[in-house]
Order: sequence, then C-alpha cells, then structure tokens
Amino acid sequence: MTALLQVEELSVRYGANRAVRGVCVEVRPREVVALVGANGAGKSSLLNALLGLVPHAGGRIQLAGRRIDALSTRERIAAGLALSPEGRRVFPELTVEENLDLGDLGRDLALRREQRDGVYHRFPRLLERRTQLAGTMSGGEQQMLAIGRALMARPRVLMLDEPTLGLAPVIVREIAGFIRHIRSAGVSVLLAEQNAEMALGAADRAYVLQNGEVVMHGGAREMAAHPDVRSAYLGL
Amino acid sequence: MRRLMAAALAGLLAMGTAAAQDVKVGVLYPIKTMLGQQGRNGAELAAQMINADGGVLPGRPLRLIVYDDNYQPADAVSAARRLLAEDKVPVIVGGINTAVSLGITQVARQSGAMFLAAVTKAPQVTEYDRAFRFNPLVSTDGEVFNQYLKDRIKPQRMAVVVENGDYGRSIIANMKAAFGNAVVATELYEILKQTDFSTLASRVKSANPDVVCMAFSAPEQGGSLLRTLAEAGVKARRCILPGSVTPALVQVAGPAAEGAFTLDIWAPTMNTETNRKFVAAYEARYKAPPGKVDFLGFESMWVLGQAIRAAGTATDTARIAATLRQGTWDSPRGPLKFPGNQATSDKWVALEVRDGKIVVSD
Amino acid sequence: MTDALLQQLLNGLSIGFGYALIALGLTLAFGVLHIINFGHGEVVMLGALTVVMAGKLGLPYIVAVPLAMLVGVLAGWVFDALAVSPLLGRPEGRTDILLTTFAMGVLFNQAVLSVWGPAPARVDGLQGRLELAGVGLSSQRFFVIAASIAALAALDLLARRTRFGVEMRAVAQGEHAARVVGIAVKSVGTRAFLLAAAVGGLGGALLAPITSYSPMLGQAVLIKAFVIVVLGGLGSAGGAVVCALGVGVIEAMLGLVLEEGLAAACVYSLMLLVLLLRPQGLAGAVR
Amino acid sequence: MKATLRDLGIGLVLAASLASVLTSSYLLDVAAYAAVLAIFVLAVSVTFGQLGYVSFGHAAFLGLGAYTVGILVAQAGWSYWAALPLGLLPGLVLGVLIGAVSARLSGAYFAIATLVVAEILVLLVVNWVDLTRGPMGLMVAASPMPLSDLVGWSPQQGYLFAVAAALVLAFVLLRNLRDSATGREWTAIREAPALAESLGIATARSRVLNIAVSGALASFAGALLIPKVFVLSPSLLGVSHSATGILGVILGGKATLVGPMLGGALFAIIPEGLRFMGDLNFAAFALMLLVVVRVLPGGLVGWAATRPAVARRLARRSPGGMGALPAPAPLAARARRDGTLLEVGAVSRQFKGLKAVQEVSFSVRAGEIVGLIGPNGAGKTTLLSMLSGFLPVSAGTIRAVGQDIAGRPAHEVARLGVVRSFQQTALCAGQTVAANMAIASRLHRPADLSGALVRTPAWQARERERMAHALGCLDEVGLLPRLDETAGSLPYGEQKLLGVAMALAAQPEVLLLDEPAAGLNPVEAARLARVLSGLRDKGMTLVVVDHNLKMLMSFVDRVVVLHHGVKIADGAPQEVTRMPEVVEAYLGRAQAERIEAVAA
Repeated sequence: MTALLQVEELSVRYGANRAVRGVCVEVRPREVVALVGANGAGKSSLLNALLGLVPHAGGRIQLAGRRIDALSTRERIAAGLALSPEGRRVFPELTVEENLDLGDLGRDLALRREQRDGVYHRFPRLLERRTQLAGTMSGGEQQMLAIGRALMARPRVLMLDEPTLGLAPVIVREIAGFIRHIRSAGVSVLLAEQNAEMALGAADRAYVLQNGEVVMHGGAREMAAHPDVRSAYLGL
Repeated sequence: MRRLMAAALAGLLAMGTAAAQDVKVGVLYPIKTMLGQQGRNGAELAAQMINADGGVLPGRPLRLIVYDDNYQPADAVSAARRLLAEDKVPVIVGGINTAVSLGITQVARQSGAMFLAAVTKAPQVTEYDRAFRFNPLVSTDGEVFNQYLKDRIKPQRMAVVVENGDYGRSIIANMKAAFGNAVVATELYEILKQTDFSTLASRVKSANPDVVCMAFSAPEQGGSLLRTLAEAGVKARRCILPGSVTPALVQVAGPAAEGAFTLDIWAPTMNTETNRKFVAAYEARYKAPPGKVDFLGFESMWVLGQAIRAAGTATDTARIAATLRQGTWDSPRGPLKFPGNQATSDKWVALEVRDGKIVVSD
Repeated sequence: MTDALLQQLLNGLSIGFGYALIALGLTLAFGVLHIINFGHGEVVMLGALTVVMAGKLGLPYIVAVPLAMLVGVLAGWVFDALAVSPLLGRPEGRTDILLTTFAMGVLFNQAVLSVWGPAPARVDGLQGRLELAGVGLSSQRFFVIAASIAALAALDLLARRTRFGVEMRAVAQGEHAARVVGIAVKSVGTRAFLLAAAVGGLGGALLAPITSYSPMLGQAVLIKAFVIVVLGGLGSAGGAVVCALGVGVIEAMLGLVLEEGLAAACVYSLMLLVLLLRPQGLAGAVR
Repeated sequence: MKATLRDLGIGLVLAASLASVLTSSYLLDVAAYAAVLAIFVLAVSVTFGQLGYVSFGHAAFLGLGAYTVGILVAQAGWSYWAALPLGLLPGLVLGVLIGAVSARLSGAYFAIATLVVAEILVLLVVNWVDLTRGPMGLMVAASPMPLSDLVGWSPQQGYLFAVAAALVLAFVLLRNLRDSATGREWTAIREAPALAESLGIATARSRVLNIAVSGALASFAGALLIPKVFVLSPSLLGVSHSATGILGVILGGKATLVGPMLGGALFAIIPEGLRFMGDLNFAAFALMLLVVVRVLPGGLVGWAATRPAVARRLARRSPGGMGALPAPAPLAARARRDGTLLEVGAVSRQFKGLKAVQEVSFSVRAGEIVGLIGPNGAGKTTLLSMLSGFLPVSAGTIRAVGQDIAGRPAHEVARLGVVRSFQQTALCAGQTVAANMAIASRLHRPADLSGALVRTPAWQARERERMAHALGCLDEVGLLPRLDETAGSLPYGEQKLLGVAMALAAQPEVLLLDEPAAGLNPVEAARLARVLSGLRDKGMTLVVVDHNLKMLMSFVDRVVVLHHGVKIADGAPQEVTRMPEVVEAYLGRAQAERIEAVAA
C-alpha cells in the first residue's frame, strides 16, 4: 500500500537547537499512526513542521504523492492536512460556529454548512453551544471544538497534538472513540500523545521519538508489548 | 589636477580669512514653527540688506548663526551657551516665548553678552542692562488700545476671549479695569491643545455682546475661533489685540476675519522709507507679505546693525548697549528709542481686515 | 436652556465622533497586532493635509475625503513596511515598535514641515447650516456625525460578516491558532494596520474643517485618543467609540458651566475616576 | 558591602574628574543635561524595564519635582541646595498615589494614569499663576554648590559634579536593589503576576513600591534640572519629556540599567551634536533612532550583550553579587502537626449567576494527601483558587492552619503556609531556572530593603541560605542539572516540575497542586508520584487535582469528587471509584475496572 503522507529526513531547528533530526514517517490511507515520546522529544515540532508553522531545515514532505514542503500553511491545508494543536487553541471570543467556519478555507457556503452539520453530528455538544463563546466552555468541549475546526478543512490526514491533555477519563474515551470513527470514515490520523496507553490503544502503527529522532517504529500492538516501550513510556 | 587643488586651497583660505572678519551674531528661534521661521526670515533679510550696504564695520559683514530653541528653556540654554562659548558671538537675537527668553537672559548675563529679545513681551527681560525688548509690554498695549476702544468703538457689552495663561489673564484684568461692567463675558481657551471652539462660541453668543475682543498666538486657533463664532451666529464686532492680525490668520479664518480690527505698532502699509524697502525686499525674497513677527525679527537685527556701526565695536557689548540706549534708530515703524531698554515709537496704526486684506483703517 | 443643552449635545457629538475615528485607528492596531502606534497622530494630520491640498487644487471637499483615506493607507503602508512589520517577529519587537513608530511619525511631520512649511490652513468643508427645532448645526458638523456613523457601521459589518473581518478577530485572539487554521497572519496584520490608517486619515479629513489644519494637529489630538482607547478597554472598538462620544459630550456640557481650563481638568479627573471604578475599562458594557 | 563602597568611590572620582576636565560652559551644560536625563530615564526604566509598566506621563514626576523645589527656592526663599533633597518627596508621594490607583490593574492603565496626571498637573501649573507664574515660566536662581569654589570649580563645574554624583549613587543603589529580593519580586510580577502572588509576594504593594521609587528618582531628576534651565515652564510636564523617558529606555535597552543611562544621555547629546543641521536636526535624530532600533534589536546595550565576547564576560559574572552558588540544602522535614489542617465549610462560588462551586465541604488532616477529581468544568480549579486566596468565596468558610483564610489575599494565604501550583505552566519564562528558584525563595527569609541597598554582610549571608534552600527544592524534583537553562525553553513536563519545585521553595504546609501530571508520560508521572509521597513523609499536607488516575490513586489517602460544582463523593480511592455516579460522570465504565485494579 502506498503512503498517503510520506515524510523523509525531516529536520527542524530552533536557533542552534535541533528539535527534529532526519525523521522519516509515513501515514497510509485509513490508518491511525501514533507518535510516542517523552517531553521534548520533538512530537509537536514534527506536527508543526508538517503544517508549515515552523520552518523545516531539511527533508521532503509528500501528501498523496505531491511535494508540499514548499507550500504555505494555507496551501497545505487545502492539500489535505489539518491540525488540532496542542493546548486546543480555540478562539476564545468567537462563537463556536465562527470557530468552526474559520477551519473551512473554501468559499462554498453550502458545502461549509454540510461540513458543519457533519461536525455537529459527531459532537452534539457543539451543536448545543453553537452560539456560545468558545472561551466559556470546559476543557473537553474546547478540545472537541479544536478537532471539529480541523475537520472543517476536510482533511485527508488529521493531526492531533495532545488531544487528551488535562481531560477527564470520560472525555479521553470519547476522543479515542472519535479517532476510530474518523478512520472508518476514511480519514487518516497522525496522533501525538503523552498518554501512550491511549495512543497505542487507538493506533494501528506507532513511531517512538527520542531527542528528535525516530528510535523505533512498528505496529501499535507490537510496540505496546515491546519491553523498552513498556518500561520507558507505559510505566509498566 | 594640481591647479585644481591649488585653486580649492586658495578658496578655502579665502573663506577662512573672510570668516575671521565676519561679525558673528547668534540667532535663536523655534525654527521649526511658523513664528520661529518668520523671526528668522526677518533677521536674515535684515542681515542681507545690511551686508549689501557694506556691513556693520568697515569691510566686515554680519554673519548669522541660527539655532533652534524649540520653545524649550533647556534647548535654548544649551544653544545660547554654545553660541557664547563655542561660536564666540557677542550678541544673541531672538526669543519668542517668555520662558525661553528668560533662560537666554540668564545665560547672557552670566557671560556679559548682549540679548535682543525680538518678540517676547516678558517684563523681566530688561532687568539685565544689556538685554533689550522690541515688542511692547501687555500693559503698554492695553493703555493705547483701551483708549482707542473708548474713543472710537464705544463698546457697551464686551466679551473677552483669550488664551489661558499669564498673557490672557493680564488682558482680562486690564479690560475689566478699563471697562468695568461693560465686560459681560470672559473666556479662556487652552493654547495649542484646544481644537473645538463651539462650546466657547455658544457661551459668547448667550452673553449677547456688541464687541468680542480676542487674543491668540497660534493663527490656526485664532482662525478656528473666528470661524466658529461666525458659525454660531455671533454678530458682534471682532476686535483683536495687538500682534495677532497676520496674513496667516486671514488665510485660516477666511471670510470670518472680515471686519476684524486691531491696533498695532507696525503695519506693512506704514509709510516710511525703511518700511517700503523692507516690505519690497521681503516680498521679493519670500514671495509673501511680511507679518508682525517677520517685522520684529527684521527690526531687531536692523537696529543691531546700526548700533554696532555707531559704537564702532562688535565685541564690547557694554559699549554697544550704552550706545543703543542713548540713540535714536531707524526702523520700518519710524524713529525708535530705548528708554529702560524697551523699544518705543510714537506711532500706532489702526488696522482692519477688508476683502481678505489687512489695510490701515481711516 | 434646553436649546443650549441640545446644541451642546450636538456639538459634543460631532467632536466625539471625530475622536472616535482617531481612537479607533489606535485601538484597531492594538487589538489585532498588539502594538501601540505612536505615529498615528501624523496619519491623522496627513488626512487633514490632503483635504487642504485638494482644496487648493479645486477639488470639492466631498471628493477629498476618500482621497484622505487613500493617503492614510499610503502613509500606513510606509509605516508598516519600515517601522512595524520588520519588528513584529522580534522578541522585544512590540516594545521597539513604540520607538520606531514614534520616529516614523517625527519623520513624516518633519517632511511635511519642510515641504509645506509650518503655516496652518483653513479647510472649508461643507457650507451652510441646518436648523432643527431651534437648534442649529453647521452642515460640516452634521456631515462629521453622519460620515462617522456610516464608517463605524461599515467597520462593524466588515468585522462581523466578511472573511477578512473574522480572520482579523481570530488573529487578535490567538496568533498561533490563526496560523493553525491557515490564516496568513502577517498579511491580515498588515491589512488591519492599513485599515487603521485609513480610518485615521478619515478622522483627520473630517475634523480639519472644524479645527483648521496645522502640522501640529496630530500631536494635539493624540493624547486624548490614547486616554480614550485605554478607558474604552484596550483593543475594544465598541468601548473606544462609546468612550470617545462620552468625552466629547461631557467636555461640551462641562464647557457650559465651567471655564475651559477647569472643564479640561474635570474631564481628566473623571477619567481617573473611571479608572478607579471600572478598571477593566468600559469594554464590558459594550461587547 | 565592600563592593558597593568601591563602586561608589570609583563613580565619585569619575564624576569629579569629569567636572574638572571640562571647562567650556557649553560642554559643561551638555554634560550636566546628559546626566540629568540619564537619571530620569533610569527612573523610567525602574517601572518600564523591571516592572514592565510603560509610562506615558513620567514627565509628571519630573515636572512636579522641579516645580516643588523651584517654588521653595523662588517663592519661599530657600537655598537651592537645601531644597534639592526634598525633590525626592513629591515624586515618592505621587508614585504611591498613582501606584495605589493603578497597581491592581494592568500596565496600560498605569500608562494612562500617569498621562492623565501629567495633563492635570499642566493645567494646574498653567492656571495657578500666583504660585507657578503660569506659562510665562518660573525663574529660579540656584546658588553655586557649597564648597565648589574650594576646589576651584566654577558654578557650572560644581553643578556637573553634583549631577554626576547623583547619577552614580542612583545607579549603584538601583543595581543593588535589582539584585535583591525586592528586584526579584518585580521580575516575578512582570513575567508572571499570579505566580508571584502564589509565592507570597504582595504584588500590589510591591508595585506601589516600584512606582514610588521610580517617581522619587524622576522627581529628583526634575529638581536637578533647575540650575541647567533657569526657568521652569509647563513644557517640563509635557509629552516630549515623557517620550524621552520611554524612548531612552528602549534605545539603551530595557533589560539593563546601563542601557537606560546611556539612552538618556544620548537624548541630550545627539540633538546637540546635530545642531549644525538646523531645522533638520530633529528629523536626523528620528532617522538615527529608527535605524539603530532596526539594526540593533534590544537597544544599544541589549544588542551589545548578545555579542559573543560580551556575553562570555557577562556569563562569568554571578547573579546578585553572590559569588558561586551555594550547595543545595536538603529539604528539611518539618514537625508534623496533628488534627485537621484544612477545613472547607459549605463553600460556594458564582460567576455572573453561573454556580461554579456549590456548598462544598470537606476537611484535610495533617499529613494527608487528598485527590480532587471530577469532569472538566466541574469546579476543581475554582475550588483550588478559593483555597489559595486567588478567588473570593461567594459563601462559606475556609479554615487553614487554624486561621480563617476566606477573603484573604493570595500572598497572605501563601505566607500562612497554603501554597498552590498552576494548571497552565506559570513561571518566569525569560529567566533561568536558578533565577526562578531565587524568586520562589521569597518566603524562606524576609526581604530586607535597607540591607539590600548597601549589601550588608548579614544580608549576603541570608541570600546564601535562601539560595541553598531553593536549590534543595529544585533537587527534590530532579531538575538540578537544568539550573542554567532558560525556564521557558524547558519541555512542558519539566516546566510543570519546576512549578512544583517553586511552590516547595515557598515552604508550604499545605500544598495545592493543579494537574501536576498533565503532559507527563506515565514514567514521568510515576516519578512525580514518588516525589509527592516523599513530601508527605517530610510533614507536608497535599491536595492534588489531576486526571491521571493511575498515578493519583497510587499515593492519595482519600479522594473528593466534584461534579457540576457539587461534591458527589468523598472517601477512600477504592470506594469512590466504585460509586455508580462517579463512574457515570467521570470514569466511564471500562476505565473504572482498570483503575480499581491499580488502586488495589
């Protein structure tokens, strides 16, 4: 099977500091891929570089066979990438609906409406709160909004950065459930997650990052069973 | 190439010797403002005319060194010290606002230099015996002007509108002393900061005066004031205190200035030989008619030239000062004397704005 | 007496709307880019100068007003290119921008001084006078009110209904989040800055016939605009407008009973009082 | 102390030689003006650089000082040199007033408060003609400095020496202040005000102190200006001086004290140097400012400090004149108290009608670790904020360490021994880890303002103890190796650990932790759990909010569960996780079984 998202030898640099060093990652169609690693291993930097939020210092990024590493963030989103960022980052003083609409880059209002209805269908809580200011919602609801906003761009690969950070177990379960659903709807997911247990439970394959480098990768089940992963990331 | 360099060198040497012969005079105005530019224009024109006439001392022309006083005492004091300590000038001419003039007076006093205060009306300047003031004091203005009003205008209900400060407040006190109950309204506005005069105009209108007396130093404020009074429907005669009826005011006020009158020590149309020469030269050089500050800038430099000539020295400031105090000098406004270091002439002219021009009335 | 009150209300409103437009330019730049533009007063001055120049060329005032907005945009573009955009990415950039915008303002002011000189000038504006129930208002003041309302309504519509408006608000609330959803943050910032400059130019053009043009015009209005912006709640457009109208009307009303110096002191004391009682500014009242 | 005296001595010798070398009255004038502006800009940098408050109206202080002393001399017949020291007072008083009005608010309000006060003072000076001579200006005759003729100095030379000496004194004292507990308080308030409050720093009072110091110095600069200008005019209070204050700080670099001094002096020197340009001098100055700031980010000194050579020299200097850092002092066990340490009685909190917390009651015994859990938005953080004094209660009582703390400000609650950490990372991101810990040690030893100003030996000894304690706390969470790194550059999890260490340094008896494990992977979380249980062994009492139940259940004694602001359960972990309403609202079914397994 050919890769949908193919990352080759990607590097990211902050000043003299190399946050990501020659990382190769691939995400295939209808696949959930987890990035596992300690704090500061480079997971967020990698996702941000894929979307062009931080300049990458080298490497190639291909989406559906097309080079996207020279494109602007906007063009990458149009090409089929979308991110729900770390810390949720919703627009606190815009309404839920305005937040969602910002996720859609297209100009077709009917299509936007349809897409919005899809998001509301997935997250009925957002429909209840559609005219509420995003900043007044609870952490779990904001996380749903951040994911919904990313979905509005109709991504082929949805990137989730720490989607369960600071969330209650019920919501964590809900998000894990969402990830399974969205895969079955044909969207691939690239998931960076501190909660390795949840990540490996939801993913098909996983990459382990350490100091900005991929040190291990393989099927999620095998990884969860690997003694190094168990001791270093699962605390078992 | 060598010839060229030799020529350049010779030129430089010539300039050096010429510079040594120049009589240097320091000029301090807030040169980035309109009034400051006018003062400088007047001074430079006077120097040009004096030098065309052969300079002040045999073979020695005037050379002006002009610095910016920025209306700030701090800048003025530095500039005055630089003029006296580095440029070695014996005389400083200029100064518009009081605070700056007082600062220059102090610096001049410390080093025994002479100061010709061209525009300020500050009384304290002449406490130093080598400092001379060219503009009349507010009290002098008042005496002459109030008499004129009483004789010719006979106001029944007067409104007085002046800028907030010593100048304005002393005018109000003056007017109240002279006219008593006939002063039915007094209004102060903030200098430079006030941009809207509609409230003030409403108040003037409700006082129902037959004469509105006004004083201002910024023509944009004066113009707005006149225009807002007209807009509010105030029909009273516009009387403006000495010094403020200028081409700039007429330009800003437009038709609203029509009929405004004043009394002043000088007018561009005054019929003296020097005034005709001054106005003609001014218009030739600056393509515009001179205003009051142009005149004062010119007069102070023009008189200084005569005093240096008469004293026969450009360095002995005590002698120049004594000479200036004793003599009678030629000015566009006629013969000028300096009793108590205050420039004094006999003549006052009544002016009026007619068809957008400042003309001598009757 | 009620006539006089009504008259002052109208006078105060006309000046208040002028303040509002000037304050709005400041608050827009602050809200979206989080910068304080110390040179904004000069943009206002250039707007006024444009109307003066247009008058000299024989253009009618009504044509000169949009021209002034255009000049505002041009000036804003120079400001942005030299004094704002290059510094935004720097760690202490927003502090440095205080200095660079101040310096740009001085340069603009000095350029105007050396080309057109320091002399003030009259702007004729709209002629005539409207009488309504015993209260008179010059056409120009009426025009200031009407044009300001129109401009404010247009801005409100822009912020709420257009893609650019929503993007502008998004950038204001979270730059990183805006980048995540693909908003070209830099370009939105620049466009917001130009919009602020256009509003400033408009303010200058509208006020010039009332205040007369002078190269010092910008500095005279800027202090009050700053105070209004903060009192209104930094970055809050609605707060700035309400506050500007309040200051204009209160000034006019106090002017009826107090002499000007005292009235001004009263207005400033009132401002301190508002700071004490409503530290969050007036923004909460007018979301 | 020795170093302080040495620096003062060197400075005074420099001032005296400068005054002796210059003879031209013009150069003396410019030099004195440069020194006065240096003092003024230094004063502005106290609020701007150290507290992060921009002032649009610092000329208010300058003018007030000048007019106060000027009126004493001109109207009351005082000698200038006798009146000069009084120049500090009006600025101090005005600073306290403005500070009291605006210190609780954000910096923007301070900027406008000073601007408005300056405008009011202008109106006052212009209208109170009898006292101030209004816009005409107040002439003030300053006599020559006493004793200056003994060394053969002209009045101007004596004046220059006085101004330069004042600059030296101001610089040395401000430097000592900056490197003391007080200066660190200001840093904390600038970078993380809530954190500062949680560490026992009375932020409002500290801000007032800062503004008063700045105001006093600025007003003194105004008094020093008198012999230079002869005449006081309302323009002293005007925008141009206020602008000089801000711009001088930016030009020099606001992170330092040398920068503002340099910037201020340049604002006197460069315009004089450009006099030959006539009416273009101002434009030329503006152009220079623009170019300098574009080319040298961080101002002249800020830029210089980033040059490799300078940076290396700076790095060799230790912070706070302390010499090498002391060895970490291990966190001492404290005497264990008995009985109930924290008693929450029917506490409620409403936001605009929304009931975030409703009549929650529970108590915590000394030495207990209580977990506080519940869905997002259940009111856990609100409750924690009330316990730590960050939010007032709408109703109910909170007793801690035997005292009623509901309604007390956070810094007082912290001083009583109830210290919190924050859900979002809260630290001084621009400072090193060591500096953060020094800030956090605020409560370990009392701040001593006068001792700090001259750096007495006793003060230095206390500083070493303080640092040793702080480093011990850092060691406790295992971050000692990160000492010299910038706090903001640490990974998220380590930032949270640093937050815990900082809360520890504040010497809590009751430690309230808000999601300390969020963002930690299971291994890191397990390590944190060990640290926290260790704290209990040293006599600390903990309340921990977290969603990482596996970690939480491994060391808590008891769990309190909130849902929609109401307490729905309170008991041992095993019991609570079995309660149907907890499972329903919070855990979800499958999860509950796994947690039980862990807890058992």
